[in-house]
Amino acid sequence: MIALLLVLIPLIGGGLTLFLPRPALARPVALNVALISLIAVLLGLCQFTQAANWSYDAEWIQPIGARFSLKGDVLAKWMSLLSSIGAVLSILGSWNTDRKLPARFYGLLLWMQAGMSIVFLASDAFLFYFGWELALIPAYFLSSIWGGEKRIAVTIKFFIYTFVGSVLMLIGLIYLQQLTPDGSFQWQAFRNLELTESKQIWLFWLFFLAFAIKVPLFPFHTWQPDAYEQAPTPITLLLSGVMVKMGVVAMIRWLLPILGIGAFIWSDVVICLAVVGILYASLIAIRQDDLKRLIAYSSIAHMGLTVAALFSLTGFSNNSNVVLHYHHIGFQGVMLQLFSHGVNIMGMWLLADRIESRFGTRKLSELGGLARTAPTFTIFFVIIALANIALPLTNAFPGEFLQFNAIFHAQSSYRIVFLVFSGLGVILSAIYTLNMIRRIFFGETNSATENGLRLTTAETLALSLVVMVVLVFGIYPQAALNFTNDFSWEYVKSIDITRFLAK
Amino acid sequence: MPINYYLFLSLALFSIGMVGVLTRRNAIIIFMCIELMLNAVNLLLVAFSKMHHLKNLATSATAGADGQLFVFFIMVVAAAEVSVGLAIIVMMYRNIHSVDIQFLNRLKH
Amino acid sequence: MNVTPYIFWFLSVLALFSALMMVTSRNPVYSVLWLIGTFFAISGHYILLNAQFLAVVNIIVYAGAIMVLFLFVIMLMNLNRETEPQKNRWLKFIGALAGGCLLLVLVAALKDAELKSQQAMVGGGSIGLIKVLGKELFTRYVVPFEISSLLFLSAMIGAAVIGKKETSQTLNS
Amino acid sequence: MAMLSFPNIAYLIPLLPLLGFLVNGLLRNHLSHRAIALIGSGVMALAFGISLLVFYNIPAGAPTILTAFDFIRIGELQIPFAFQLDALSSLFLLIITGIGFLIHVYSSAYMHEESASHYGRYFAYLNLFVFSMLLLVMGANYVILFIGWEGVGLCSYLLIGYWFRNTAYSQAANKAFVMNRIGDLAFLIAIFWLIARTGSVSFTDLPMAIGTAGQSAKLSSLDITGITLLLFIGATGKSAQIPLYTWLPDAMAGPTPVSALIHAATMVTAGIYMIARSNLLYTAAPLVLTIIAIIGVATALLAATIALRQNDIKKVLAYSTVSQLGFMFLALGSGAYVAAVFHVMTHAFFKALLFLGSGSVIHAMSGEQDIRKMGGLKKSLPITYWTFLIGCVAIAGIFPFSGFFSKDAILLSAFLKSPIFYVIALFTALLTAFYMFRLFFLTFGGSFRGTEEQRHHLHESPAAMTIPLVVLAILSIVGGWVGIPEVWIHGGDRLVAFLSPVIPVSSGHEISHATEYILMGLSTGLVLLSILFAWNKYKQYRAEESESPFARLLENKWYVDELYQAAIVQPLHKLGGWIRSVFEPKVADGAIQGIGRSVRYLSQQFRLIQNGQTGNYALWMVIGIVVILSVQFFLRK
Repeated sequence: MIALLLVLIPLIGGGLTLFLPRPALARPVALNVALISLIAVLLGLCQFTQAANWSYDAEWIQPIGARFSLKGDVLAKWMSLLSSIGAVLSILGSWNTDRKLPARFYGLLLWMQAGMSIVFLASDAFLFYFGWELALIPAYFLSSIWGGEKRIAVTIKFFIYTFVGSVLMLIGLIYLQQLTPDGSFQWQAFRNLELTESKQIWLFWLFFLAFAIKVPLFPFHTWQPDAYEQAPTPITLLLSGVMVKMGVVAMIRWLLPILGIGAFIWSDVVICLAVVGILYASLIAIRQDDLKRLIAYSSIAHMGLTVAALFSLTGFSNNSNVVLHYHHIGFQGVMLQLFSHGVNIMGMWLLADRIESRFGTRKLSELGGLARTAPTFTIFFVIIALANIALPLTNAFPGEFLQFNAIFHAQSSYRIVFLVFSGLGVILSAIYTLNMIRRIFFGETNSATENGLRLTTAETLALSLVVMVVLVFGIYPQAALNFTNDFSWEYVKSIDITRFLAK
Repeated sequence: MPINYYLFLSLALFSIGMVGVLTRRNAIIIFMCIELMLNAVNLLLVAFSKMHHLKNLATSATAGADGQLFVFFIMVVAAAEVSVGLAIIVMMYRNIHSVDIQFLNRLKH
Repeated sequence: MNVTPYIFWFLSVLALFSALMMVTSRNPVYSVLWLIGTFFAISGHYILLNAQFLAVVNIIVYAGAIMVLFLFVIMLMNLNRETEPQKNRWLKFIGALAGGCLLLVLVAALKDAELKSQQAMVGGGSIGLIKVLGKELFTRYVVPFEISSLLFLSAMIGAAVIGKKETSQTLNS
Repeated sequence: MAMLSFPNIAYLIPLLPLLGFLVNGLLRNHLSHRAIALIGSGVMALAFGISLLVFYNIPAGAPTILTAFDFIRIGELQIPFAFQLDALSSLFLLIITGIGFLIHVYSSAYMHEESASHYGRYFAYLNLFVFSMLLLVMGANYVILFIGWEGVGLCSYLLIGYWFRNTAYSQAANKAFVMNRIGDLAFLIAIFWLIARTGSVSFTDLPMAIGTAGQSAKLSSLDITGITLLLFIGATGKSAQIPLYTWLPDAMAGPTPVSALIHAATMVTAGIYMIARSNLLYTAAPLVLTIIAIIGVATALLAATIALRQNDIKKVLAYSTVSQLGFMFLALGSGAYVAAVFHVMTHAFFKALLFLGSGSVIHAMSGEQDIRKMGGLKKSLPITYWTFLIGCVAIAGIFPFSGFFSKDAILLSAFLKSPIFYVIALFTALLTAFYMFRLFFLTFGGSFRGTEEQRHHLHESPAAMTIPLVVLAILSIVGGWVGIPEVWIHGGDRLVAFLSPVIPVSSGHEISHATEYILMGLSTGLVLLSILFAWNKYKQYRAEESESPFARLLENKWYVDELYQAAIVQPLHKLGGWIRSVFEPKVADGAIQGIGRSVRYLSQQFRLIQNGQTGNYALWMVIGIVVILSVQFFLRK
């Protein structure tokens, strides 16, 4: 029931918002819808935890064997929590920004959330694909109608780029469906396929490309900085906070358990790409003058680390508990970091949006001295920015710590190289983040920043929420780790490809 | 005569007509080439009609007459086609003072 | 001695040669004349095949009426060697090549056809006579025959309309 | 009241500064200067009191572990948020809270001219700094230590860049943080390595990892070498050793008490602490110990030479810190962990004293830091003068000042390691004495060389600043008496005994008493000569010092900063710029755009086929027929 609600609330709420008679109502209605779905998630996490509450299955498109089946495992619950927080933050953060056609804007935003919920919850591949596109299309319209001055070209690039990936994935999905005995799209049916190595080797890329573009992984990332820069910030927030997580979640759910051998064979390549991406994006970020692009590149670097850690978990354990134990540790890091990075990057976007809307510029060179004129804002910014570079006692530290640990234990002959180079990202991230802080907040004020910046109640609320999550999971990460612990253990056992070797 | 001979003769004529269509730019010549191709087909039809006649002489006295009638109808249609076609060409000549099909590229737009 | 093959070969060579000359002549008037030559050769074939009616009609309708019409139009437009538009050599070459390929493919496809051994009846048979054809035409083919008259009517009107409309437009402009 | 008794009361030690941080940080706009200073210093005083309590209650033998909660627990990997109380940590607790408290008191007067909100910010940072450092020394495993480790880096960043309107200062802050992070990366990798091999990061599991009598070792010698080397690289970042030392002199950008805090009580000693804490591992890695000794002595020498020709009062002290840290690493590398810790302690006393003294001078000189423009301050700043002198004597290592004992212990251990180390270290000690007294004579001796305005303004600092000076001066004198060499009084080295639960007493080679006396006499005599030389040279300062190329080389710090700039920073910047403006748009994005463009180009070309020429259409038609017929007749057979 909860699972279905999580899809239906934003879907129906979005529909309602789209056709509201009075535009002024759009914001409060959308916020309420987002809050209701947040409450639904929380209820589902605390009260209705039974599996029955989190699964739903119905006939859908019978001729092709697609079913409307939702299943909320821990990963889905975890990401649903993130996406509902994201929706709330996105609406709260833009509370004081007036836009044209607000009803359309918030309606589409909620539909986007519905799409993402489907992606996280779907246990039917076709439904998953459906949600994947459902999230993309509103994002396209939101960016191309309400975006920046170069929005049209950029959103077309964004759309076509991600769509090419989706189509490849669709081909892969259909191929797999043809192989299943009963023509089913169910996750379990795919899982039972146990494909041969030669098939997995090429099938892997069909799926991986789609997910890698979404994440985005170097060198498939070039849509991302442009799209983040041009999209309206609440959308950027959802894109980078939640939507790019879809890529990783998809890898976790649809790639590693189903095409485990393929993933293992290609893991060196993937980790290599991810590590190169970390350094590449960090180096660009160091020389970046545009605040939004800087954050975008930092996001590429951080997601690169997550992907590298995730693919370090592939391989075979020969049923050795020690290996599984280290994979378990690494996967816990991935799970934690998925959430932490989502929250942190959303916080960063809230702050960037505030700067842009207040001073009309995103150029670091045109800012400066804000620490004196806007001290409260500075504190929020510094905390969230430092969380973004994984300072201890912020939420990203345990996540990155465990992820690095995963890379250290990768079943690859290059693991030390990977570890060291991805570790260099830690240093580079410090460089660009501190530079960003310095150029925005330190130094002398100029005519633009002279008058400072005041946070409204809604913004303070949103930022406080972020900072709270940062500190709670930073000081007591075990809370999150406990939540995902059993799931992680089962998961790392399930992606172990020893079962193939036995044959 | 072996039917093959007629067949290849017709094909040769037809192909010559086709080459004419492809290599010339004068609308009238192209038109004439089409006439040639029609005639090639006609010749073949007549040859086949006689072939059928020879084959089915025992059962039917008029076997193969259909083929010759088709030729007759083709001529009818060809005559009509020529009248309309030439009218169009004349009109074209009046408009652009040329019968060069190179100028007939309105389909491009 | 049977002269039929000689006549056949003579007529075939004449037809092909005339057709080639028709296609290659620079001067449209020559083209028309060569085409008439081809038609005569084809008519000769008809006679050889004892299709008397068609032979006569071919001469009258094609070589007579239609080609005269062409000739008129060409002369009316004063087309000659100098005004003849030419395609560039490459296009000509490609066109010829394409046509040649077509011939090649068709010949290659049909040379082993099972009707290789069939004969066309030469010099005999009555179906080519006007009497037989007329009977057929006015019994089994009477409806198409009548319809073809409609076709003629519409062609006539069409030709007239096209010609007339143009004059009115020219006048207007 | 179980909470308020030993050992649970130890929780309060880090919590109190944290509380001070929160109160001062959040309410800084609503509190007066007085309240802020009271809260900031008060929590430190309380923390110091509790540290004393803890210090005297430390049971000999096994350490006391306080586990607050699970920080990370996944399967068998357990990283509790736990504190470890033993001799080593309690000693550091005393140093940190004690000197920290004095610095807080000093700051309350030094920073008084700041507006209330900045004053509050300053004390909040200071408290946070102390909190991080306490976390570092109390942590019961490497991860908690690492949290404090990075926390200290953060706080130094905040404090160095405290005057954030000055861009150069905030750049210095960035530099400090980034250089620290380079070391931190190595530290992290060492932790992963440790986890991979032993599955634990707790200090109490270290003996098990190396292997005790009953158990085989979990770490191979390669593992130990690797881990210790990486940890040492981490320490070079935090403790300013070659090659990562250049941030420390730049860190002078912060307010002077902050420099005192960074250099004396916290931060830079973290590396020493960490290696002393891991002494079991290091003892098992002789190769790494030698590397440490080499790096240590090289740093000591390099920094001392640079300090010879610095004219900024704080820069001299900064390079002297780097040099002294080099001494400590030399001690560590010689296996004399206790000597290193001993020197940390005495150095904390006299370096804090010197920094606070220099702060007092700067305060009096209205912010002037160039010693060439000072001179003759003895009359106007008597307390500062005398305490500063004590500090200089202590750092030079004259009997019976504290520096003598610790430096002597280090020189002795260096001698035992290798006479070459001893010679270089001795030479460095001479240089130390020389540049410290150059500083001293230039500042206080001779006649005043500043402006007339500054002369009027000259005044002795308020009591809140002088009292810490006096207290530190006393400590600088007596602080060394806990480690009197065995040759003088049997059992005089009480520090060794105290630390023996953590740092096993090595039964290393003994040397004859005579040799030891000779070494002591040699060093003391040479140091005295060196001071005399300095007195001779600088009692009357001549404006122009001889400008030999070598002097310029020293003045420019061997051009190491420039070297780093040219060899690392600039190439990175260039690479970043190239990627951003060439590779990203042209290649990475260009490939994608290229696909788009080629599709567009191809469709342009294909569009030309549709050119309206009926002739062409016919041609295509024929070609199509040919193809279809070919397929039909020839290919389908």
